[in-house]
Amino acid sequence: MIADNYLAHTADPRVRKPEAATGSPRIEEEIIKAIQDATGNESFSLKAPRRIEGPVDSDRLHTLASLIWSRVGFQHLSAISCVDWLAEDEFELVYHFWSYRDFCLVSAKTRIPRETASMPTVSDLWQPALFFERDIHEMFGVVFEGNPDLEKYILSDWDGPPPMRKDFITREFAHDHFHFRDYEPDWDELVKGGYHSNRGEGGTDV
Amino acid sequence: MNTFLLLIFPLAGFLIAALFSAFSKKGLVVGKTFAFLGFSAIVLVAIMAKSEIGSIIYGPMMFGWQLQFGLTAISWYFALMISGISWLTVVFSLGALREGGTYPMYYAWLFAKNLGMLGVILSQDILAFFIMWEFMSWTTYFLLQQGTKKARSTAMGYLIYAIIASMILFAGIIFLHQASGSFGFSEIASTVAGFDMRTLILAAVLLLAPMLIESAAYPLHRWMAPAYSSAETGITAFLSAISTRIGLYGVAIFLFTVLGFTAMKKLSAGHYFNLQVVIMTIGAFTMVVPTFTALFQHDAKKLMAWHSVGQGGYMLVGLATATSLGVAGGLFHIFTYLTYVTLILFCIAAVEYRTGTTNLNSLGGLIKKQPIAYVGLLFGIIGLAGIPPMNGFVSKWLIYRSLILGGHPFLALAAFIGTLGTILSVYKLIHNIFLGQLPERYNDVKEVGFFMQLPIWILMLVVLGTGVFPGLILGWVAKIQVSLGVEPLAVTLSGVQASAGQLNMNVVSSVFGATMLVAFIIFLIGGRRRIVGQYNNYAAGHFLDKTVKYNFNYNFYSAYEHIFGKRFLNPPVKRGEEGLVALVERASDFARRIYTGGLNTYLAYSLGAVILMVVILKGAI
Amino acid sequence: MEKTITQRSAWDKVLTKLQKRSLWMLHYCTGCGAVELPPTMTARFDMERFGIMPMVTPRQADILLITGYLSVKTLKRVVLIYEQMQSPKYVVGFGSCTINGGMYWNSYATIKSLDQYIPVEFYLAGCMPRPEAIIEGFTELIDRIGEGKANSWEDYYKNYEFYRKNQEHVFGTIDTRTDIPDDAKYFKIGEVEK
Amino acid sequence: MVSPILFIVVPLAAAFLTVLVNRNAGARILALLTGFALSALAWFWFRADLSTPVSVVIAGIAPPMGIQLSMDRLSAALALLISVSGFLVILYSQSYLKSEEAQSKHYAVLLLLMAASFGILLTRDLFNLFVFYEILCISSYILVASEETKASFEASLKYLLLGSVGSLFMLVAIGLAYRVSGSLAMSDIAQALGEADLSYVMLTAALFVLGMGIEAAIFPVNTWLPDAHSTAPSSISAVLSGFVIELALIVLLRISMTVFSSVNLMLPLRYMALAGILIGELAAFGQTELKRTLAYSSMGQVGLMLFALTLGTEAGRQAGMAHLVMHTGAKSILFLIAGYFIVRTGKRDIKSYSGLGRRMPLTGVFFVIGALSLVGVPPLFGFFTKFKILSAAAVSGATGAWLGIAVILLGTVLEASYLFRVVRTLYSDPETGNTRAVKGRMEMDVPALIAVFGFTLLVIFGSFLLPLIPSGLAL
Amino acid sequence: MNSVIGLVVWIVFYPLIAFTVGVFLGGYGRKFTARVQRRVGPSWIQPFFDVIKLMRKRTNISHGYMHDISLMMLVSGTMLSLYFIPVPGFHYFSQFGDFVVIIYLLLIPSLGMALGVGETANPNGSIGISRALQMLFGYEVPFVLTFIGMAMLNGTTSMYELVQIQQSGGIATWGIVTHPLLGIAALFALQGMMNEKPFEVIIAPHEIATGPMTEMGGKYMGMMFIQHLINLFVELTIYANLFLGGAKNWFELLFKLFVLFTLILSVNSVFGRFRTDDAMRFMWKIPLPLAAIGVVGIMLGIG
Repeated sequence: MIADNYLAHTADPRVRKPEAATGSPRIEEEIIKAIQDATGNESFSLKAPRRIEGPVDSDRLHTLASLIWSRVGFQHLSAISCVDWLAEDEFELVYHFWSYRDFCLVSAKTRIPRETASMPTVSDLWQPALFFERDIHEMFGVVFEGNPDLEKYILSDWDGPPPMRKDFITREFAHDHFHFRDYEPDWDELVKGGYHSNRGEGGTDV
Repeated sequence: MNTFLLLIFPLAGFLIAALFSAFSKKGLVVGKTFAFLGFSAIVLVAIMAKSEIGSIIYGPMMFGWQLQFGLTAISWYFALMISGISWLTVVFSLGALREGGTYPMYYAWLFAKNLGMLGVILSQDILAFFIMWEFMSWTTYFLLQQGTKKARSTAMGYLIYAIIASMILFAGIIFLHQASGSFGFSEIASTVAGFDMRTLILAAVLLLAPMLIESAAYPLHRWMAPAYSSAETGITAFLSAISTRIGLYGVAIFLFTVLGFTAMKKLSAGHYFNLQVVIMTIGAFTMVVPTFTALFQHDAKKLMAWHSVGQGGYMLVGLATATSLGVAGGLFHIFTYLTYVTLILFCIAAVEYRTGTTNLNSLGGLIKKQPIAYVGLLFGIIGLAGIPPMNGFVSKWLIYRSLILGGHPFLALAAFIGTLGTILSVYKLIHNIFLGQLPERYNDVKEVGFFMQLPIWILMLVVLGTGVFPGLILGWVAKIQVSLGVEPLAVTLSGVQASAGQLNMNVVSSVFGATMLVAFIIFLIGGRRRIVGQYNNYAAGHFLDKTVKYNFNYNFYSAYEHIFGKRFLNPPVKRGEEGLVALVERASDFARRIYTGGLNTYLAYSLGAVILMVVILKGAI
Repeated sequence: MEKTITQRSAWDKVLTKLQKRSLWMLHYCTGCGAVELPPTMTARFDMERFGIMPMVTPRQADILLITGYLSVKTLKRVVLIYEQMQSPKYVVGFGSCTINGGMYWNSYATIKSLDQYIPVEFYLAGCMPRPEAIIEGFTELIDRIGEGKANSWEDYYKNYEFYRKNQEHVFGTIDTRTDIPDDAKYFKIGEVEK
Repeated sequence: MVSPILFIVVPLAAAFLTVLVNRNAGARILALLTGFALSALAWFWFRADLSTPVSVVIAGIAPPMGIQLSMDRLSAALALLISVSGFLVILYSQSYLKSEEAQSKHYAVLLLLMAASFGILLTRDLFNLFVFYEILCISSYILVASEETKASFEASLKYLLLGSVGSLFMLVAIGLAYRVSGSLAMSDIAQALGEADLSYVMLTAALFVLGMGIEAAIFPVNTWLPDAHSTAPSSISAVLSGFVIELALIVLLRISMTVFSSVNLMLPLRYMALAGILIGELAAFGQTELKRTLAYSSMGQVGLMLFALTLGTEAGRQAGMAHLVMHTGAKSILFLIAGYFIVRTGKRDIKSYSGLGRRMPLTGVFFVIGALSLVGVPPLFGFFTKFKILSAAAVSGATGAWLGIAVILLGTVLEASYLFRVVRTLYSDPETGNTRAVKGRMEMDVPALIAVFGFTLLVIFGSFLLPLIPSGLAL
Repeated sequence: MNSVIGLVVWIVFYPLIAFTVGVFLGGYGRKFTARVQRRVGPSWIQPFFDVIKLMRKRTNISHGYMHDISLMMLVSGTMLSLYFIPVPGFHYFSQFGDFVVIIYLLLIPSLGMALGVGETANPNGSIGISRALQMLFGYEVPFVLTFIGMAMLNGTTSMYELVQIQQSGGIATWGIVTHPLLGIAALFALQGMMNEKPFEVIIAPHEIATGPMTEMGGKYMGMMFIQHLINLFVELTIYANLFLGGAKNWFELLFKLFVLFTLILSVNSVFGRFRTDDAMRFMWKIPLPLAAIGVVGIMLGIG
């Protein structure tokens, strides 16, 4: 993994290096144990070197996040991603915490029901969360209570449903919203000089 | 008879207006009509007085000397300008003074100021000159301190300078009276011719220093910009047009009649260093420094006030060259400057009347709302920058040629730097007020009334007219040169016939007209054009509307801020002035402390005084 | 007055022959096609030989280059820029994204065919055409201008409602501060000389 | 031919009478009458042809012992000046003095002071001069203290001590003079001192001049003046600045010219005068209280007069005398008006008078005229006197003349600036709390207005009096 | 001087001649820069095509009457100064106005452009104009000082007489030969006057969207091009007249113009762009002292 060879020869004193010879994942176990005593949540497990993962139920997430942040030293919330499990009618929000000292990523996963998708905001702990939540709100429709501004973010003139949800069929939307050109062998001749075959007079206007 | 009336009318006007305003608070309309009639009468009398040039009328007897008043060629030239400008100011104030305005003494002090100035230019002996000079500086003080609270403190600043000037002049008169035994100009001139070098320098300093203070020459110019810019705008136009030029009248009179040419040349220590060079270097500094300071001003009136200091330098240099070209240039520049600076300040006043502010950072885009004021300001700034076909060009051309051919290259360069600085700052003036995007709050601004527009139209005509036909005024300037003893300029109606190269403004203007016609034809070739609103503008794809302040006004010449911003915002002269004031304060504090001691110190003083007295007496034998 | 192609006066023919030798391009570099332009302009291909020069503001430009996909938000700015240009103006669509959506054919945010919204003079096929294609396209444009046939810009004035409807369908109403139908009457564009 | 003795007797009698009457109304009228009578008497003498001095011996005793009074043109002019300004000040104090406190005592002492001043002016022998000088000093101590504030007591104490030192010096000088000449008449003493050896004469002259100088407020010894004039009631400061100092100055110079003519006193006095101008004007420039500024300005003006009088030329003395008359008029205007400013606003510093000029228009105009004349603005009397002083100095060619001219001009600049600071606050600044409180016109009361108008007439039309002012300082 | 008809012919065709020379100069300039960049470069008369295309634009937008008038002022100002510059065969007007007149006439176009651009109410334009005026102050001062030096030496301010004096002794009496310092200083100033790089900050395309020309479309841009081309001719001829001894016939004049222009172009094509205040400092640190030393030299007679 990239992180490991970086760790092997980094001079940065703050970064704790894996034990020289064995390379065994002692650091990660240490972190898991620290999370367990800090938050009382035992279900975190090592997924890959320096990648820890674990499920959390939605209402305990905020406390877990603040404990990880203060006690275990994961100051950096690198991202919140949202997965649309259409079949189980649920959204899955994954919070990725990063520690500069241990050079390790902790991902806390939580599930919220798809229809009444709402989640308390973590922007009071991390300011960047404002934008992650605003983006997820725009793209998936998840409401984050306590987030001061959840207006439109990238799709400024968008009045359709949140486009990233799986039940939103983009091809269908594109077809009825934009005009497609059907194939014409000498199509470039028609376009030249601004002459449009399908203008008004009986053209296959969409 | 007319010269006598020329003094009596303003005096009568002053007294009546003063009484009128003291006792009747309402009735501004009656006050205005009276002032208008009064000043029109003065203008008529001034014009008719031409026939009496050369005659002397005698005033009251004082210290065994009969005061003499009379008209000479140069004083008639100034009388016309004074009465003309004050008439225009009054016409402008008919529109500008709002009904509720509290200026009861406005017209009274205007009459008094006229009396003072006309008195100065009519007086034919040095005592009358001094008395009228003192009266003029007091009336200027009272005229200046009308208007806002700030005007009062700046007017006080002016008063201190004016008193110092009149005290030096007082010493000068005492010295000359004691040396020549009489007050008349001719007697003094004859005794001055006999002076040795040291007394000649003393006489020159005592006579010329107050004139330089009044005409705001470089080191003594600190009072002018704040005083003129905080006065009420109509008065600023009047003062910066003519009031400081009385100082130049004094310089002309003293240089040419009292001290005379030979004295100026004789007064030279080395080959290069003589009185003429000293005055010209003062003039050079006066041309350059204020024009740079004007660049950084954010208030229209302050910018123009700094320019009136700067342009004074041109007149001073013109007079000091003592060549026919230079003196004609200097004298004509007094006239041309008077016309376009009043035009500019009237337009600024028109804008202030409608928008209520002269702050260059908050104005913009008014060309659509006040086109006439714009065109007036345009004529004015073309004149001030000295660009053909306006009259400013002719006077600057005369001064340049006299400097270049007279062998003063660096003075000519200083003059040119002054001109370029003027172009930059006047463009900032017209751009920040009239061009650029119109802010939302000035949407309902309208053009000014008839009375305020009339002077603007008249002055536009004069600026362009004397530009295309400079001979109208240059003819009389040549007559003045004869009376001052300078070799007159060969003048035709259209320009100058001087030996080393000719200037024909008719040709220049007609070719300019022709080329404008050709350009207009090219413009028509190019197909139709459509006038669009200010929001139809390229803003890198952004949709413009009134919420976007899309103007570049603030800190217009930012590059110069880096290069020499500091040097002109806290200049050495300002620090010198503050140092002087601090010195006086420390001295007065020391003097006060003498009198705060206890009884024992007082007794010590008395005994000390006795011993001191005895010692002096012993020593004195 | 712009007559139909056949009856142009001799003087017009001569001038358009001269006029075609100077074309100024507005670099509205959306999408990934802009990177193809530096090679066409510099030493190897040197577009300036044909009198084509890059220009910064729409007021002075003749050619509007749309060099890639156009999202709805960018289309609004493109329409504003297009209307700020002085006609005769020519829009050149680079690459398949402008022809029929290219690889973003099913995206909900990008428009699929450019000529629905602004009249396009010609398209350059390719998922970013190479400099040779660009030069070939432009030389052909120059010939068309020379013959006076390149008048797609009149179409915007003649069929403004068609374009306006499509634009509003995509991003609602915008105020570009220029009134196209009124301009058409003022500049007498598209009226066939009686 | 009414004898000059009346000048002394009338005010003395009036003084005792006012004490006897002891009622305010009575005292006021009596004082007014005596003032008027004195003016008439003085006008009579001024009109009489006094080419040769008229001398009178009182009670028949021969000159060496008896009181010898002589009246010449100069004394007549000064007598007229004293009586007229005394009369106007009494007229002013009709309405100025607070009605409740005992006025009779005040008027009595004032009349006593006038009597003493006439005495000094007319007497020809040193001892009488000393007696009248003492009466003058004591009455002015009392008058200075008449406001009964802590500051006025302290000021008059300071004035008392310095005055007594001055009279001590004079006493010693008179003693020395008497030892050598055996008689007290000035003419004999002058003649005797002529032969005495020089250093002896110098000592007596120095002692006498400085003794009298304290009263005349010459530079090093005028330290009492600022406190005395500013804390005294304005009518009294007008009297003190108006003619008491000038009187002492003229008498001092007359004696130094005649009695101590063998010693050249002119030079030291001239340098003291210049120092006085400079220090006086500079100190006045820094003041914030109006009356204190005027006090320092008086010091400067006294210096100016002294400089003119000690130029040694006839024109110099003429100019000095003219300036003296002008200063009496102008300074009295300013002090009297200052008095009413304090009465109206209850404050002494200039800042609190802002906007007062508009509320008291007539007074304001008088104040401006007084200030303009003091500074020397052409149409007014001040310009003529200053012009004559400067041209006299220029023509005289005395040592230090040109330095004097420079100092005078610098002094005028300072004077103009601090006087016009006051005018600016009067007229243009917005009204502060205390002026706005009083509604309507806050004009001065009628008698005060008439008095000030009298002085203003003198200041405006003074230039016509120029030829009438004598300059002969001879005995 | 030929007869009146000849004069009228000159008066009518002189601007056209100047324009065509300007076109060739412009074309040559772009060709030269292209060749420096190892490119083929546009045709020799590319500016002519540009002007034709711009003037044939069908829709033009303007921001008000002042916008139109100031464009006319721009073009007429340059044409006006053209008439007062003596060229071989035509110097009738130079007797009515000397070089001081020409300096002031050169200011009319800049003021005209400034007013027009101000009227377009676009801040890019205003920034461009403020830079243009600050640059104007920068390069104009040394240039005028060199002129003052030359005029003072020869005792006349009329350009025609200056040319006669320089032609009297062949190359030896050329301005640049007799006063090398003044000549070089004027050359620096000329580089700034013609707005060639490194003094091109006025129309910096990337920062302020071609500065003053932001809102100039169609025929307005065409008129600015016409003025720019005539201006090329005017400024180069002024320098030629002042320092290269004018010309007896047009071939000599054209040769001098192209050589001079090549010198300026070679500097232009290899330099970056100065910031406004750096350009100002450069102009007042190098050419101004040079000119001053030259003038002092003249005053002391060694000149």
